[in-house]
Amino acid sequence: MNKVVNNVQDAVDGIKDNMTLMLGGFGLCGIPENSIAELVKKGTTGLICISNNAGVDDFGLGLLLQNKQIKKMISSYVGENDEFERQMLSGELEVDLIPQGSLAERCRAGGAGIPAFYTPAGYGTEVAEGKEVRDFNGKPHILESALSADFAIVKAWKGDTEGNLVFKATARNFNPMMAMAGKITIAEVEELVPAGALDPNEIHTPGIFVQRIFQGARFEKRIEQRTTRSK
Amino acid sequence: MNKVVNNVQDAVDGIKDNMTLMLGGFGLCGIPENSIAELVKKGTTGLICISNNAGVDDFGLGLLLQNKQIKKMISSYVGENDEFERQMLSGELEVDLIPQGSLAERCRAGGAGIPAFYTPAGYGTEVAEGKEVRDFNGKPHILESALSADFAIVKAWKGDTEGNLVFKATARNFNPMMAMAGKITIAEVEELVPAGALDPNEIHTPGIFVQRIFQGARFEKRIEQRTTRSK
Amino acid sequence: MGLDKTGIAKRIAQELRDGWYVNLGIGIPTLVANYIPQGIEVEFQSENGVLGMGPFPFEGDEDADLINAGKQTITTMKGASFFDSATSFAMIRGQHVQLTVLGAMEVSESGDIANWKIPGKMVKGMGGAMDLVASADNIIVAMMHSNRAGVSKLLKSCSLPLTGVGCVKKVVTDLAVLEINGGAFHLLERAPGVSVEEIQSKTEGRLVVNGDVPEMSI
Amino acid sequence: MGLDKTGIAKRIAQELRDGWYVNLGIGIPTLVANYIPQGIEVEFQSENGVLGMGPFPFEGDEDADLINAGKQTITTMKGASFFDSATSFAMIRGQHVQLTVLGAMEVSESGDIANWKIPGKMVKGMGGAMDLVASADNIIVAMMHSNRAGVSKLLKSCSLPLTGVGCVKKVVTDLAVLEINGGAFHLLERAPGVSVEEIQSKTEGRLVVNGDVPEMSI
Repeated sequence: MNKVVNNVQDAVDGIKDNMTLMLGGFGLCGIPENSIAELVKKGTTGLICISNNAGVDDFGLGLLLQNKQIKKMISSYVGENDEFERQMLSGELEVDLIPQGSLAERCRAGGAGIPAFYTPAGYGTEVAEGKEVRDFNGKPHILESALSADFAIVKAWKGDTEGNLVFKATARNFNPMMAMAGKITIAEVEELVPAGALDPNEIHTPGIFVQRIFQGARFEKRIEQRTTRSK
Repeated sequence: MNKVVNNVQDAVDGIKDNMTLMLGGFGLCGIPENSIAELVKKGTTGLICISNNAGVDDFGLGLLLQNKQIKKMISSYVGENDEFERQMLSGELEVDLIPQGSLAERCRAGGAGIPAFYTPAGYGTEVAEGKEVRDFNGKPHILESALSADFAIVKAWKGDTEGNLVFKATARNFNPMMAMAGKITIAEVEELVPAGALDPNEIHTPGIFVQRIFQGARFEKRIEQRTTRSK
Repeated sequence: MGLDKTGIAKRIAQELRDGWYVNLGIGIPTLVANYIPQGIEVEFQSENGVLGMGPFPFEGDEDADLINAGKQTITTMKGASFFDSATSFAMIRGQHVQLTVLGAMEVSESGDIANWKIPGKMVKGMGGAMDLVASADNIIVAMMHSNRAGVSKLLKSCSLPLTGVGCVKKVVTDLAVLEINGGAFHLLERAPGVSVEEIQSKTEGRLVVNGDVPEMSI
Repeated sequence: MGLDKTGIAKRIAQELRDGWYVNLGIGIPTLVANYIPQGIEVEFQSENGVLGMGPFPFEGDEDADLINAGKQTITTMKGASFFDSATSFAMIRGQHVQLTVLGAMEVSESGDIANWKIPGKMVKGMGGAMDLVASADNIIVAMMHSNRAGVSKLLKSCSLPLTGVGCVKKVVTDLAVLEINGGAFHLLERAPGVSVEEIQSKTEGRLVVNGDVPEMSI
């Protein structure tokens, strides 16, 4: 089952204004940078983006923010993204802030046909407002619902023509769950290999979750906090 | 963090009468056969066993059944195990039959701190009796709760001294979720390797979920249905 | 008269579409894999944790660690993947599998299915069947039209404990292809040489026959 | 007077026990990894998906694909593993991590914590903090006793939006080690040269002082 598309243009074909997207990555690590760049070029607007962060001011989802292409962010962390914080505080941007673990689990739930689950995270906080609270084992939990998206866009290290994916190190992060939760899932990979080249035992995301795959033309893989020690 | 125990006796130390155990495997594939054999020898009784199947009459959990060491089975399939079916129909054995996907998800939930979740599986059947029903997206779902166990016993292909595990082919099945859900998790492996010998990117079960690990003395790995074609 | 198991499998194989992921149950459904129509590509999922199942291994190549949900030794195709049971049922519950084919003891005119238990007599367990039928959009039941005692298995309502409610969309038996909707079995096709009257007489549930019913072409 | 950030980290490091898996938040908590007591082994989990974090890489060895939750480039130790975010929070929510150390803007005498938002002014987001504090049995907050304006951060009740309710068990500040229970901060240790009176004056919440309060030994 060949899932290969020719290029990033074909990969993001069908992404329209006001759609909901999931985008893998944590900070700038493991983000689908080629697809994001193409969306910037394409100018699609009114997007609802589900992504742990929103990149930095001049890279990753930050580019879509600068361009006002995003109507709403569903994220866990704003962090050092000044434009994100500015648009949120000024009310230009709708923002749903979600605990990171709940965000990951809600994406997995969306892909796994689990419409809702209970978690202790966020009980007694703003996050719990309007949500059902129930005690289990004497501890209060809140009901969280599944998330899904019109398109999920993930980034992998290697992928084969059938859509099987392998991630590298901590660039895995949200990518596998989001791959599960997209109605259409696009995977951009650093290296595209023939079916059979990946060990079936070592595949992180089985191809069933991926509808389109392509090898990214170029990966900058920018580092957010370069911390080192001297030899 | 060295998790290595000397032998199967040390591995199952502390498993007492009337405890709840989770045992990995699907059919006879990927079952912790060394630990099961040791429990037979040890004669521990009144066990509540959570396992997809109960082995066959003369192998795997079937041995514990023959020996009347099991008080209750929590499983999804009885299949061709005559002794299991006989004890169940005669009422000698308590049995909780659970849809296979719900069993897997309930074990994962137990390990993941999710006390309960909604699933469509089993709605309108015996499985739903006494369980909360709720509609999501116009479809009825039932509320299923997490499972956990005093001990989880899993079987892996390779493991390192830190408890990191790699499974082989379909011998993976329930093992990763059960490893997550044991208060104490015992891993028996075909090959025990030093920390650092496994690629961190290819580990299926991180060592944090494993408290004891040992290399099994012998693996029979019996085949239940030997199906072949001729050359 | 009517089809044998192979015939049922062949007819069901005609329902396959290019690019589908398919889960085949134990028994007749397993045989479907042998009759994939030319020119289309499908991939088989087995709920014990493999995608891209291939044929049985050559003698001597069996691997105890590589089985299907029927516990049979199998092989894999290029591009296969292995995963744990939770991920496997995430695929199923999350509707990533396009077609499920499974056997049944009884099917009702409202699409209920029973296939895991005869109270007091036999308990196989539901295995993954309850997850499959509750989740899949597209479920085909493969079974004989009547049981060994000659009693219809297409009923007004199931007498055995249910596996799922209102979930079966299509039934392929030795006698007919039927679609379930609006609380009735709609007769789509007859097995070669089988009359509408025979199907009618062996169907306890409400049967709707609309105009001429074509013979299957297998 | 009082400890610097390094001193706070050193004191918290004394709380580590052999065999623990530990999650360290951004800021002061990160420094704790530099002061693991001799003779014990702990393993660091970072919620973005790594277990067995090592020190920062040597210059030139940075890998953009290998970072911690603070987005800093890191290395791994032998026996490390990588996993996805859902699995990472399964570890946290499932209480497989024995100790969580994190910073805070405010802590209340009942163990509430606030560290992610100042309405109208600043929103960092909660990241993984809400999951961590709601799940961990053993949470230590590392922070300065007062904020830059000199206002106590150990309060009767938090004024900022909460991160978690009744979850903090221990606080280590530049001035003191305090345990929270029964709706009060119990003074366990004083920083070298810091008096009980000073701590009392800088603690807005209820402070319980029982007998002689020893100085920390760092």
